[in-house]
Amino acid sequence: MTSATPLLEVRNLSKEFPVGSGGFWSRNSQTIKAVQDVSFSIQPGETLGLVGESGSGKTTLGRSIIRLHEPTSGQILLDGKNVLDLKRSELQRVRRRMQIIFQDPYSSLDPRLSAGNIVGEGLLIHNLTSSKSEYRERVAELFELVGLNPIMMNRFPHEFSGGQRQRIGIARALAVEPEFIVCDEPVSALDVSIQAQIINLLEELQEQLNLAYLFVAHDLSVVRHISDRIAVMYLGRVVEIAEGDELYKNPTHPYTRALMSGIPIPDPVIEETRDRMVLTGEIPSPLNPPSGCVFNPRCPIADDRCPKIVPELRAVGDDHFAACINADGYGAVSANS
Amino acid sequence: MPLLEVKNLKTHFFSDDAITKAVDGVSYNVEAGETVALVGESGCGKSVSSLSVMQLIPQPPGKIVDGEIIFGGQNLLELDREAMRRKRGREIAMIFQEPMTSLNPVISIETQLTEAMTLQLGITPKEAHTRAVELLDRVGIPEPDVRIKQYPHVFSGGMRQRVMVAMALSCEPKLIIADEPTTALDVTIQAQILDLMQDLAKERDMALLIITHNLGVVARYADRINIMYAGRIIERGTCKDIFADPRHPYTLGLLESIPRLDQPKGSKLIPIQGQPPNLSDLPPGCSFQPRCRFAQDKCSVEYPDITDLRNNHSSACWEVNNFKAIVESGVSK
Amino acid sequence: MTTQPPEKISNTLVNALTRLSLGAGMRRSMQFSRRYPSGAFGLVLIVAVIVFVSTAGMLTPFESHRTIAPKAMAPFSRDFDGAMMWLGSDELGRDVFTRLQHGGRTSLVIGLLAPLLGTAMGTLLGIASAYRGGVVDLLVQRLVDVMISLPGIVLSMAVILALGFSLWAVIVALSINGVGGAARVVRSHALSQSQMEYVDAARALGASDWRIVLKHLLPNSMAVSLVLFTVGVGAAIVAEAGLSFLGLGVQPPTPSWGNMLTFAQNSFRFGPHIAIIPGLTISFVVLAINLLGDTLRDALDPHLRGRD
Amino acid sequence: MRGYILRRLLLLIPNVFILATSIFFLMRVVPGDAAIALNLTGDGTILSWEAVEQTRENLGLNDPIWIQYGRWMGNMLKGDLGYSPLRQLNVSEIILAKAEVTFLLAFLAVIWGVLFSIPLGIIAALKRGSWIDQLIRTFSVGGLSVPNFWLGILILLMLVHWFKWSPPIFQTDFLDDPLNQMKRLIWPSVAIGISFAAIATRLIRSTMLEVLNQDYVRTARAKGLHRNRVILRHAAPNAILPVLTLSSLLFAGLLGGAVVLENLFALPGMGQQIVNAIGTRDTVLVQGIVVTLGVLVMLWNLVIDLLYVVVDPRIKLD
Repeated sequence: MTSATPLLEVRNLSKEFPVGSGGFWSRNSQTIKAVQDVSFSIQPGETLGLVGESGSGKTTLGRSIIRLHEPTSGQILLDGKNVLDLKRSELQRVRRRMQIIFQDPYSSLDPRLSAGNIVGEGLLIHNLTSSKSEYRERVAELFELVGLNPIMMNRFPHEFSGGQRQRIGIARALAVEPEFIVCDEPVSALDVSIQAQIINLLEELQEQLNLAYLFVAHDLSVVRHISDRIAVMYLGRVVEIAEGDELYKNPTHPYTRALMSGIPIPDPVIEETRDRMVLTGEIPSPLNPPSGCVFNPRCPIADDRCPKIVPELRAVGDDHFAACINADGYGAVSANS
Repeated sequence: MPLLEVKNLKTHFFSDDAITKAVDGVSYNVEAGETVALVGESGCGKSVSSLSVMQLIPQPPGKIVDGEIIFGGQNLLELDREAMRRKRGREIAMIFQEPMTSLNPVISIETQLTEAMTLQLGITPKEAHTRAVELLDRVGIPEPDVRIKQYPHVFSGGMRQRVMVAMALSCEPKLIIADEPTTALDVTIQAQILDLMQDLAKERDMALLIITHNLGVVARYADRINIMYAGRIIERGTCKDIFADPRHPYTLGLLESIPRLDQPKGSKLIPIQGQPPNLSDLPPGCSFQPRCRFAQDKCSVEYPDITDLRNNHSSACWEVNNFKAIVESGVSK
Repeated sequence: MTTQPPEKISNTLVNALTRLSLGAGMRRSMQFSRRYPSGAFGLVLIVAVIVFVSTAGMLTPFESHRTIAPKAMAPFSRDFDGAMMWLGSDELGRDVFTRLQHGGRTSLVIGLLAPLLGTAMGTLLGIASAYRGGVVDLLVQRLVDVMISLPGIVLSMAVILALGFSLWAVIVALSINGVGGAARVVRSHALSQSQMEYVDAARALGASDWRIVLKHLLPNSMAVSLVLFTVGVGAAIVAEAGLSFLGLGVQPPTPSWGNMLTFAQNSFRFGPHIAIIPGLTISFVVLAINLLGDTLRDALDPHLRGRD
Repeated sequence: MRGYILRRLLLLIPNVFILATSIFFLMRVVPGDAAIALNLTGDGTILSWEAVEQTRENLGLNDPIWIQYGRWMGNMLKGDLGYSPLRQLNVSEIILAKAEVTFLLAFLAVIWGVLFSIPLGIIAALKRGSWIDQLIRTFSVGGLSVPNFWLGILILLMLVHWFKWSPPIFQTDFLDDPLNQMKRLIWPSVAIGISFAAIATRLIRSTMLEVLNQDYVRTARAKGLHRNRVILRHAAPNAILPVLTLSSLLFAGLLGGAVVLENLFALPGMGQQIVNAIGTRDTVLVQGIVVTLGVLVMLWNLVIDLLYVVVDPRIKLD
């Protein structure tokens, strides 16, 4: 990939969750392999989009990176240093550099704290301000930064609308001056007309503060709008990763193609002429994923090798990787059918 | 004569402190066999207006205070309770948003699927069973004769929505109202369900009224569109007209503010400022006026009537006729 | 002079009067009582009871444990000296009204202290169990399982037997009743809270475990604990009465509402008022507390709000 | 299913163990012991300290506490709850003879509670806001506030004093003469059950209101089903289910009610026994009764969980 050391590099990250009570006498303890062997990197100021349907592991991946979940194996390198090796005190310092914005504007704000105290919590934890007045000033600045009136500092979360709450969540993350933010479906709980406000805000902040984003979402249209590069996840694995335009123009993995074709474009003229590819079947349970390529039971171009081989991500174009053994021959196969 | 004609419908919700005008003078119609969309953001009254057709709004606090709902030449609001009950499911069926909660968890799929058929069509349970298995097969549920015995919790969201589609079809209604039928589903499953519904509607010559906030879904599946804002329809027309030539600032705002798959990174989104109004405390004049880029003095005084342009394309904006000119001149508040 | 519609004038008048005569605090309590009439009713009853027990010794010339009249005199009869006994005399010829006032003090002290102790212990156990998880959780859970599998009154009996029959023994015994239930409820509440994204956000900011527990989980569990406490007050008053009724609670000569009922089972031999008056008092007080508790739950628990 | 029951029974072992251990050591704190009680003269003075010491030695009360503990726990594994020197009977025998009444009282209380609460709760929800609803809600708040033993006293007062009713003499087994037994148990169990009925009524009313707002009820109405079918077939079963959980949460409390009411109605159950045992410091009997009550509650909870498996298709074993 390009340029010098990336800001963040994820290497072979896996996360498994045990399922069931786990107590003694509970038989057949299983694990959900939520994230399996995922690698990618993010440059300073860059946005990597992470798209996938439910059960794809995209949220788990985002949370594992900032260590809200403890990854099962793999490495997370921040400026070349593995975050997973850090001691508790060192982790504290790294926490400042990586933050998260959540999907649900309701459960992500403590209902018993005022908006000002929510935003200021990071300042207190990391002793970033030296006096009460400086603290208030800084909180007011953060309010203005995300487009909220500082007068509203003393109000409580329930007095704000969904969009405003999302702004409070963004201000909270920005308080500790991070370089990298995991945006976990930040607009999917919002109304159509409010989504654009938050997307624009995120873009402006990125430019102003040179932030790097991992933008996790299920809506490929939103991801495409905001991301430089896009990774597509399916059942815990990254199946394709490429620069946004490249991915849109040359989707190589059959799942990526199906995902794109499933998203209608708000233009009836374009819709009339679009190629459609509707998948059959359901997304399998991550408890019991198919063998070999996880996509093979739903794949229109699967052959008898697919249930046996776990495909590696490999280059299929300029900075474009796909995990499909039939990726090269895809054009030919789909032309035949 | 249209299959369904809603005229000046007003459904209000009454509480101690306020009246919420969820639907406040809505008119639209659905012709036999066509697909019509009712589009709007959450809380704009689109669901209430469709539930009003079925008379399924919780009463109290809700009440249909005015208007007519003419279905097959009959005003549904004048029917007694028993007559209205016989219309439900038999002539108008409904599919809801949440497949996970729309099926009764303690009743088998078989019972839930056959009970309406035995009641509304007067067929024997055995016939109903046979038909139910056929229906499940038609909506794409594998091994229907086995799965019909199961309970909803073992079905995935997509499968449950297929069951809901089968249920809606079971009495061969003339109209199916689908209230956000795929919002809760994954993208690849969404496409399956919507395609299925469209195929079935064509196959059986049923009309489809889709309620959605997703303009993409509308562009792909609808013949005609009604756009709602704050309890009223603010623009309507054929799908192509609305997308190619929006004549209301709200419609334009929606189209400009949604990210599109076919647009590259960096393309500008123009958000609609502010937020949707509280339906129990609407602003004076046009409800959209406080958020409107082009609002004038007149807008905060009087609500504009919905005006026909051509080809049944109409809009409720004072500047319908020279809308384009205003947009181009870029007048903003 | 401009003319105004009459209702507008009267409204303005009423508003002005309210503002002048009632003041802000009063207005807020008016709002409260309009919104939660049953809660307000409960509150008024509770205040009345507190006034009633705190005037013990002031309203009557009698002492609570002295025989001053023949046994089981009906209400409104007179004692040996001709003084009026509003509620009559009991099975030993003592003034029922006076005993009701003094007994109320005992019952209310127990009714407040026992659940205070119990809820506090339960809350701490519950939060520790939810947040620490692992072995702590497993141990607390087992203990709670055992506690709530015993009838409270039987557990109290055993504890009182072990501690000796004193007022404090009764309070401790009754406080233990509430621990198991409170621990379980607070644990599940704290568990659901700790899965909320705001806790994740605090962790992502680098907040310590202590900070999360003290600043986030505890404040968010207080509402639950408060409701548990109110429920506990009613339960403790009833449980004290039950224990005393069996002769295992507050020991004579100290009066309590419960031990006033000890001989009530034979009261059909004497007079029904000996059984009816203390029982009715207990029922009313518990009713008042339950009404207030319900209101608190409605007001504090957003999930139940609007459902009545 | 059988494996599941077995596993659940195994899971009871640690709970019973903790319960038995706690109560054993709690009872060691009790001042005074059976040896003193056995050597009292008629006027309450101690016969002689030598005799007390001799009795202690005979009863094994002088052994180290761990030996006593080990002995008691060991016996319990064999189903033997110890020996009551005061009564000169095995505790297990006493309990076996007395458990039936206590359990039946609590069980009947559940039955009355369920029978009352289902119709009342459903009607209150359907007629929400009406005077019927108000009446039912008043009943449920009131029923919660009236202590069960006082209710028992009132019932006794009315029956005996005003209606000249006399309870049938209790001397038969339930199976021998269920009718006689029922006559004896009906009033005390009603007094115990009122509080359960009150809580269950509230629960059913609120779940019913919730269920009526559920999507699946709307689906049922959208199909054009009759109102009665919507309510009885689609809504009510979902609203009634939580009462099962309630009965397992409150069963211990109902047993507690039985313990008190037995004393009021002079019924020979474990309640009478424990009050007597406490009066005479018969700690072995207290231990035995406490453990038995705990086990009864745990078994009841198991039964309720199994019942859930039968009535709620969502619940699978494991």
